[in-house]
Amino acid sequence: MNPDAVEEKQEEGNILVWLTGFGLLMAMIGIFIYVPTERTEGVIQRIMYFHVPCAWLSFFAFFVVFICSILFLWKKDREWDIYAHASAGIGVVFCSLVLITGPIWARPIWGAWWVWDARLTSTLILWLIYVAYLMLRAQSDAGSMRARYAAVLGIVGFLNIPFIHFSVLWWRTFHPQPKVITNEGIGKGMDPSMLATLGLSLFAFTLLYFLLMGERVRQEKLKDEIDRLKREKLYSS
Amino acid sequence: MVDNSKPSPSDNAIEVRQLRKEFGVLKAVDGVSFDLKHGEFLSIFGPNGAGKTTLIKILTGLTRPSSGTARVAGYEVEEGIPAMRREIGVISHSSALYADLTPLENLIFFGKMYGLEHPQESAQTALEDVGLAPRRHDRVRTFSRGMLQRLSIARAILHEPSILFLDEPFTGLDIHASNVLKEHLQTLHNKKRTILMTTHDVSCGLEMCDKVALQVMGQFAFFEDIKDIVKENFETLYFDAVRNNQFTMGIRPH
Amino acid sequence: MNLFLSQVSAIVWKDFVTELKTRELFSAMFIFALLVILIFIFSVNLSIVKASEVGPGILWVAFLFSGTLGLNRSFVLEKENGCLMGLMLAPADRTAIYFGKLISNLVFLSIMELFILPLFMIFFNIDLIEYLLPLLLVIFLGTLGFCALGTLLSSLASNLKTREIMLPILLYPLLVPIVIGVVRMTGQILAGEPLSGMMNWIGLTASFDIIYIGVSIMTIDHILEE
Amino acid sequence: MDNLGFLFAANVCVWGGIVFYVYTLKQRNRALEKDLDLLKETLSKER
Repeated sequence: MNPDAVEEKQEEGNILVWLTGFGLLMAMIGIFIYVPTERTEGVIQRIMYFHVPCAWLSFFAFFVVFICSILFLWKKDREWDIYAHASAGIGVVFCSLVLITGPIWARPIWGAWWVWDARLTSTLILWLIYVAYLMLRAQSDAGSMRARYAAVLGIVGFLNIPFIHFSVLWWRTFHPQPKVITNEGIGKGMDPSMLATLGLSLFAFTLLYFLLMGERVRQEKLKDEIDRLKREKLYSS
Repeated sequence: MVDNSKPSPSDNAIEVRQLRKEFGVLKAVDGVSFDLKHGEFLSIFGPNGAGKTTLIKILTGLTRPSSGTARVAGYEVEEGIPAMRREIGVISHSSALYADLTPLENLIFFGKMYGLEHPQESAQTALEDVGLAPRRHDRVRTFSRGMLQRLSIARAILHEPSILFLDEPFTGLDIHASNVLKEHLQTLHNKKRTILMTTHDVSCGLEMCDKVALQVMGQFAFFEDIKDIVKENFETLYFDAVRNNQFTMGIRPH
Repeated sequence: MNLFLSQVSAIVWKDFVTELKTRELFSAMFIFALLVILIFIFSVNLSIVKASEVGPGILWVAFLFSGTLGLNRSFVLEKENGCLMGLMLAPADRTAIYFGKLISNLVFLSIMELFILPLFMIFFNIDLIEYLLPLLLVIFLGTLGFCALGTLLSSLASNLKTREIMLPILLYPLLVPIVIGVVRMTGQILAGEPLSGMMNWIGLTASFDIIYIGVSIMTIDHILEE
Repeated sequence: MDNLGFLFAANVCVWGGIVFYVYTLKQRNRALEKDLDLLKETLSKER
C-alpha cells in the first residue's frame, strides 16, 4: 500500500468517526430531550431507542457474516473471511447489549427479569449460535480450514433464523408487537417525533457498525502482516 | 492396466505449472513447475514444512491450489473429477484402514468405493500379492506397523492405478518392513508405474528414483535427473537445506 | 448414478460390519439414553407433574444426547488411521460420503430409539400403541433433521482439537427449532390430537430437514477438503 | 411510575459497553501497530 492511499483511508476514517459521533450525540439528544415520554410505559420506554438499534445492528452484522461466508466459499479470498470474522464479533457484542437491555426493560414492565418471550428467546439462541461461531474460529489454527469451517457455520447459522423465528413464535410470545411496522403501514403506530428519534438512532448505530468494522478489519490485517513478517524472519535467520 | 490404455494428450503422467497454494500469509506451495513422464520415479526431499505433503494433496485432488495448473494422468486436478482419482493410488504414513474390520473387509470396501467389478476377487488377489492372505480374517487393529504398511500398499494399488503417490512411506518402519516396501516399490517401478515419493531418507530415496527434487519453502530448489547427480554432493546440499531451511535456488551439486 | 448408490451403500455396509463386530456404538447410545431418562425421572417429581406433559421432553433430550454421542463416535472412527482421507481419495462424490454417513447415523439412531420407546412406555405409564404411527412419523422427521445437521457438523468438528466439546456447542443452538417442534408434536400426539392439527409444526420440521440436507450437499465439498 | 434507575442502568450498560469495546479495539490496534513497526525495524537492520 502506498503512503498516499493510507492517508486517504485515514481521512475517510476520520470523517466516519466524526459523523458517527455526531449522529450518536444527536440521537442522545433526541432520546433524552426531544422525544415525549410514552403514556403507558413511562420513562423506561426510552430504552427502546437504543434497544431496537442494537438488535438491528446485530442482525445486520449476522447478515453480513452470511453474505461474506457465501462469497468466501465462492472466491476463496481471505478478505471475505476477515469481514465475516469481524462482523460476527461485532454482532455478538451488540446481541449481548440487546440481551442486557431487554431484561432491564422487562423488569419494571413485566415484573420479571427474564420472560420466555419469543423475541427474547430467539435473540438468546442467535447469540449462542454466533458465540459458537467465534469459538469455532478460536479453536482452529489460522488457515484455509478455519475459514472454510467458519463460512459453513456462518451460512448454516443464518439459515436457521427463520426456523428459530417461527418455532419460538408458535411456542409463545409476550413481546410488544412491533409498533413501527404494523398492518396499517409503516410508522402508523407511533408518534412522528418518536419515529424520527428511532430513525436517527438507527442511522447513528449503522454508522457505528461501519466504524467498528473498519477497526476490526484493520486489526485482522495487522495480525496477518505481523504473521507474514515473522515468518519471513524465521526463514531468513 | 497399462499406463497408456487411456488416451492421454501427452506422454507426461504429471504436468505441474506454476502451482501455488497460499492462504493469507501461509504459502505452502509457491510456484512449483515440473513434468514427470509415464513410468518415471520422482523422489522429493525437503525439510519439514517445505510443502511436500501439500503438493501431494493438491496432485491427488484432496485440496485445491490457489493458482497454477496441474494435470495428473491427463486430467486437470482442479476440477476434482472422480475419474482422475481412479488413476492414482496414495500411500502415506497413516494407513487409511479401518481398525475394526479385517483386511479382506477393508479391501472389499475400498474396492466397492472404486467401483471395481469384482471387489471380492480383487481383494483376495491383492492380499495374496502382499503376503497377508493367511491373516485375512484378523482385525486390522492387531497388525504390526509393517503389516499395516503392506496392507496399505494393497489398498493403494487395488484399483491398479497408473500413478502412485507416496508421502513419507518409510516413517516408523523397521528395517525389515522398509525392505519389503522397497521391494514392492521396485516391482511397481518395473511394471512402469509412475511414482512420486516424498521422503527424508536420502539413500532410500536416491536408490530407486529417476528424478530427484528438493523442495524448500514451498519452491523446488532443485529438480534433476538422477544421472546428473553425485550422491555425496546431493547429501551435503540436502543437509544444508534442512539446517538452514533456506531457499537455495541456483546451487547445483555438480 | 449407479456408482453413487453403490458407494453410499458401501459406506453404510462398512459401518454396519464395524458395529456388528464391536457393538460399541449401539450399546453406548442405548445405555446413555436410558440413563438420561432415569436421571430426569429422579429430578422430576412424577407425583406432581403429569407424566404425559414432561415425558416428550425427556424422551427427546435422551434421543439428542445419545445421538450426539453416536455422531462423535462415528466420525472418530473415520479419523482413526486417516480413513477419511482414504475415503476422500476414492473416486466418490463428497455427497456420497455425506449420504453414506447420514444414512448410517440415521439408522443407528432410529434403532436405538425403537429400543427406547417400549421402556419409555413402561416407565411413564403412557400407552403408545394407539398413537404409534403418527409418533413414528414425528420421530423420523426429528431424527432426520438431527442427523442431517449433525452429520455435517460432526464432519466439521472431527478436525478440531476439542471435537467432543465443540460438536454439542455448535449443534444444539441450531437444533432448537426442531427440538421445540418435535417435543410439541409428541406432546400433542400423546394427548390424542390428530396429525392434521399440527400441520404447521410438520411443515417446519420437514422444511428444516430438506433445507439442511440441501445446505449440506452444497457445503460438504468445502468441509471434506484437506 | 419512576423507573429512572432502570433507564440509567440500561444506558450505563449500552454506552459503557460500546465505549469499552471501542477502547479495547483501539488499544489492541495500537499495540499491534507497535509490534509491526518493531518487526519491520529489526528486519531492515538484519538486511
